[in-house]
Amino acid sequence: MKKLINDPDDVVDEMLDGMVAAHPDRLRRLSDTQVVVRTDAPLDEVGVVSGGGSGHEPTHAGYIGDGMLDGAAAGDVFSSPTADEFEALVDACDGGEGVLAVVKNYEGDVMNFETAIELAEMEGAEVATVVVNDDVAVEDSLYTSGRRGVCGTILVHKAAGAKAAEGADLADVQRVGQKVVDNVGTMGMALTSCVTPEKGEPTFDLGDEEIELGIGIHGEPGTERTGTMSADEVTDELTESVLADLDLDEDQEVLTIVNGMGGTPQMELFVVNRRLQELLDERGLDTWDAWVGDYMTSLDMAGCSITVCAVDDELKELLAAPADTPALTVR
Amino acid sequence: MKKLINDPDDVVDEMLDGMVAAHPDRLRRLSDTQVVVRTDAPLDEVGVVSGGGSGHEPTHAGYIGDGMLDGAAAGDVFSSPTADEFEALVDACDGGEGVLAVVKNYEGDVMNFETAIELAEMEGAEVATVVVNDDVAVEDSLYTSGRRGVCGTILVHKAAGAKAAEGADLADVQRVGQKVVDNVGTMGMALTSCVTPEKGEPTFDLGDEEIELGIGIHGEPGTERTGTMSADEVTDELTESVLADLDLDEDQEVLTIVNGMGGTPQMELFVVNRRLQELLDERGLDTWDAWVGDYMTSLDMAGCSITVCAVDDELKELLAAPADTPALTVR
Amino acid sequence: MSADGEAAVAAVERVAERLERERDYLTELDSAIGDADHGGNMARGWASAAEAVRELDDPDPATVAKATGRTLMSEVGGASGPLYGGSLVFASVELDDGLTPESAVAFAETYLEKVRDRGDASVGDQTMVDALVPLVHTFKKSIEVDGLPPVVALAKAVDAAERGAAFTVPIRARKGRASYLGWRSVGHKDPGATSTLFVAESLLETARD
Amino acid sequence: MSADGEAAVAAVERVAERLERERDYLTELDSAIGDADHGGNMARGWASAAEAVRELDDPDPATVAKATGRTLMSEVGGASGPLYGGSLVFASVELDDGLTPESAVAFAETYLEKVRDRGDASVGDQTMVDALVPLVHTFKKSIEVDGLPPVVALAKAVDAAERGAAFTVPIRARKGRASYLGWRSVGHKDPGATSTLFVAESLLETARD
Ligand SMILES: Nc1ncnc2c1ncn2[C@@H]1O[C@H](COP(=O)(O)OP(=O)(O)O)[C@@H](O)[C@H]1O
Ligand SMILES: Nc1ncnc2c1ncn2[C@@H]1O[C@H](COP(=O)(O)OP(=O)(O)O)[C@@H](O)[C@H]1O
Ligand SMILES: [Mg+2]
Ligand SMILES: [Mg+2]
Ligand SMILES: [Mg+2]
Ligand SMILES: [Mg+2]
Repeated sequence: MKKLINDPDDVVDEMLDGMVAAHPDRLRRLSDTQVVVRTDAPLDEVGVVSGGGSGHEPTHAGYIGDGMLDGAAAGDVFSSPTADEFEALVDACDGGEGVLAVVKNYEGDVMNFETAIELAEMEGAEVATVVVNDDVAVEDSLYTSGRRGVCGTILVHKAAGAKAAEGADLADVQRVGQKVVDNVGTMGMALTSCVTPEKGEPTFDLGDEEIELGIGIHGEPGTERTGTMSADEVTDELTESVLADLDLDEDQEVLTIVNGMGGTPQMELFVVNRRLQELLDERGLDTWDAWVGDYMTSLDMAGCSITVCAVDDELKELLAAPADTPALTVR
Repeated sequence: MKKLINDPDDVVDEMLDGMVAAHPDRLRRLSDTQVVVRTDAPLDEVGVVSGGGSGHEPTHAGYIGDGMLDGAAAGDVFSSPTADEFEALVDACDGGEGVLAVVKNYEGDVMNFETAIELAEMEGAEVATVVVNDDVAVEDSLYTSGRRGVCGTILVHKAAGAKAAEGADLADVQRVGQKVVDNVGTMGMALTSCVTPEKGEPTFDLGDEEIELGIGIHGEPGTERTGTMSADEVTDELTESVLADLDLDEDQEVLTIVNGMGGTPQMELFVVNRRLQELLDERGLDTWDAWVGDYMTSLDMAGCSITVCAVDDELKELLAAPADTPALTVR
Repeated sequence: MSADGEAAVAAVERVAERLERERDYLTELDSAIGDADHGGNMARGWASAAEAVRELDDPDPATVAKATGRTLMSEVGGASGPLYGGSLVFASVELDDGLTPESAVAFAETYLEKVRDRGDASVGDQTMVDALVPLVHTFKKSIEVDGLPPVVALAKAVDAAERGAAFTVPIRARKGRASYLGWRSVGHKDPGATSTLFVAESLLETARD
Repeated sequence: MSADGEAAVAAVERVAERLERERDYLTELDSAIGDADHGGNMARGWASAAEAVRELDDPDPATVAKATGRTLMSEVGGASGPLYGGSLVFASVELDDGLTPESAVAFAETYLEKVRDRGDASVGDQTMVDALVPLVHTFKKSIEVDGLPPVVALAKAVDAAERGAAFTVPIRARKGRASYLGWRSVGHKDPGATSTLFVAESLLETARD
């Protein structure tokens, strides 16, 4: 499979350098790490940090900037950063007011972040955590390691970052992050497999007449493999799954995201958004804001995910607050 | 080839509805057309409009908003809008101060826009044109229909839109648009062919070990088919072609764009940007700003283009001026 | 409806059917050196034109030509829309006083002139002009010099257009998207010249009926 | 360098070689039910560990185990990094007073306990725990109850781990990425259980030398 890369072993390193080269006034890479922080970190407010495997660009470092993240640790492609890297991240973003770590619910991420937090706390840092688990495709029960964190994570970054920018304390920043987690659901699908730089071949085989529903963002197989469907049918499937999970009251205001997996052109995402908004309307829900784009990708996978987040006045204020990051600007 | 679409015949129509549904407060679709304008068009200033075939999203309608375009006409996939549509667009964006039409140099676009302008002028409108032809892959001579307009178009939208927002007159808005055209060059390449909804198969065959240099944004074959190369080698090829064309003085300040063709993940674009910045540095050029992302795509084609634009104080001011559009926000 | 008007409507329908059949072939030609849409552009445009002319009451050849041109202009984006459509609208006035061998020649000449004006292409640039010039020249000479009956003249013109379309293969494009390819355009048949030939063939079939 | 220290370094090197050879296979297993990186994670991590332990002056088994664990922790992201690495660091203290049959058992038990603590998995959850539990239990029983020589005990333990890895195939995952699959995880061999078996086999080969 052809890719614009040099050596697969260098891809994360070179990508991070390329990101910093695009935003030298905003981003700084901690030397000898895969951690990127804002140039002026730490600020005099609660630090908000995130991280995880690479291959989900613009997640994570694309969301560093005013009103969102202070820094992010990048693991290798689809692999959680190590505890060392998370620790360096927390340390660089701790201005004395404490740090909120936004962690996606994967055992690797959670275990490495936990280890890092223990280490940082031994050094006197105050760290709180929000674990994002918005993927409704996965059963959240004793029989799984819990739901995965996927595209809803962006909204956690946004809300927590906005709260921190207001000068709120750590507990309050954590509270709003958790509020997003409690009100958001996502479900994804794939038309094609992603291809990791390391493997150079599709992670899974999907026939020309097949699609995968409930796909994860690491090429983990989904919940169901079915025949191809129209965009409207796909949208209906994903949306119904998310709404069944959220169980919203009529007239509830929501923010929606139609997220591209990396290989799907915007044209198709807008076709999906058209049906999504029609469907929410039929269901008596009230779209307060609708985002369409590549927010949480899976390398070059073709496909999309749909996120619905119920919003109240507080979340609306935080999600609409100014943000100035490479990948998301709100003004 | 699998796509998130319904009927290929409806894809542009549904996409436009989906875009408007994502931005109902900003975008309005003229009924019975494929023309999208800002909700509050026409403004009391020079209107800046653009348009062309669909399949290049976020181009064109994604750049409608404060500080950029007032409206855009969408043709079918890769086909210029008709003269009728262009005329409706000019009409809707004419607030009495005249309209600048940004046209990419394709015979279809130029001929249809020209016809529309003749018709609009018969109705008393004042219309000026800037024809963008930044693609250095094409020989600009009597032996071709001239160079194609590609990713540099975004910078024309930005500069002209900013100038119009300042309240400048039509001649001045046209002048700055033309100034961008005179100072910008782009060259693209493809790892894979795009697949049009209509055809459902790759427009051209590219072997597993082949890439196409100098590709157009409609899947038009490029200037050269070669074996696969590393990201650094590709970057060197594209950049050298652009720089040879621009012939800049040492220490010239430039804005660069690493543009994704639609199917290439951001990770790879950043890898390319890393080498691009290194190369410009070696050449003694001074990067004033570096953009990385999907600005002018070709459906799901994998590949990228590199744009370099020489900037002076005036262009810097215009390119850094505030803009608030679905696809580009500057603050 | 006048017999000529009826024939004109039938001709447009015949063109539409033919181009629908040739859709994939034309798109294939356009894939090689363009953007893979000429088949769709033509099939869609002419199908709409057939619909439009069917709805005219009491059409005459001029009205049919004008309506066809207008529809192509507003249905077909791309280079072929204004070239085919705009030229037809303009040339249609030559038929205002009815269809005669002389008015047919004038129609053909005006159409050619308009295509050249708008597209600025000459013979040998690997465009539809390469089919049109031999078509129009042969038609005019067959009528005006050789005094042949119009159907025979048209048959000769179609042969000429066929050679014109074939002539696009070994030459380098200077206009249209194919020109971007430089020397790589050599060896490819021009889609617009080919569709022009198909249109002419359909007109001939109608004339023979 | 002590003979035991030398053997410990050789063991890490052997593991690294083996996991490099099994890289594609482990990644294939992880493709089916995870994210296709376990082979790379293990090969890369253990290669770095081999490098790190080679650079120790005068190593003993405890230092080698600790350095290996630290390297895995900082080189391998993902679930296997803290599970393999953190548990090794913690278990290494059991070897502080040297490598004896008793301290080897204590080391194995502590390692298992730490994996369970951190990952919260039980036998039957389709994880590395399914290979580890039979491995450690058999090793302990062979030494403490049957009084077998360590190499023989380890050979029995490897057989047990092999059955444990095979046992992951017919069951449903409850932990790790495979758990996302629900019932679709049934029928797949767990990558971590498989790599655990490979590590144990390499230790046995070293012990036999
Ligand atoms: N400048 C021109 N003059 C004459 N014919 C042209 C010109 N440019 C393009 N053409 C014709 O148009 C054809 C392509 O039409 P089409 O594919 O429908 O439009 P587009 O090139 O915009 O996609 C070419 O094959 C050629 O015959
Ligand atoms: N909670 C857990 N407890 C025990 N082992 C686990 C747990 N989660 C994952 N594993 C093991 O880790 C292996 C996967 O490792 P690896 O692929 O390197 O990490 P990741 O799953 O983060 O990509 C699984 O095959 C399983 O054996
Ligand atoms: Mg992993
Ligand atoms: Mg076209
Ligand atoms: Mg074409
Ligand atoms: Mg894995």
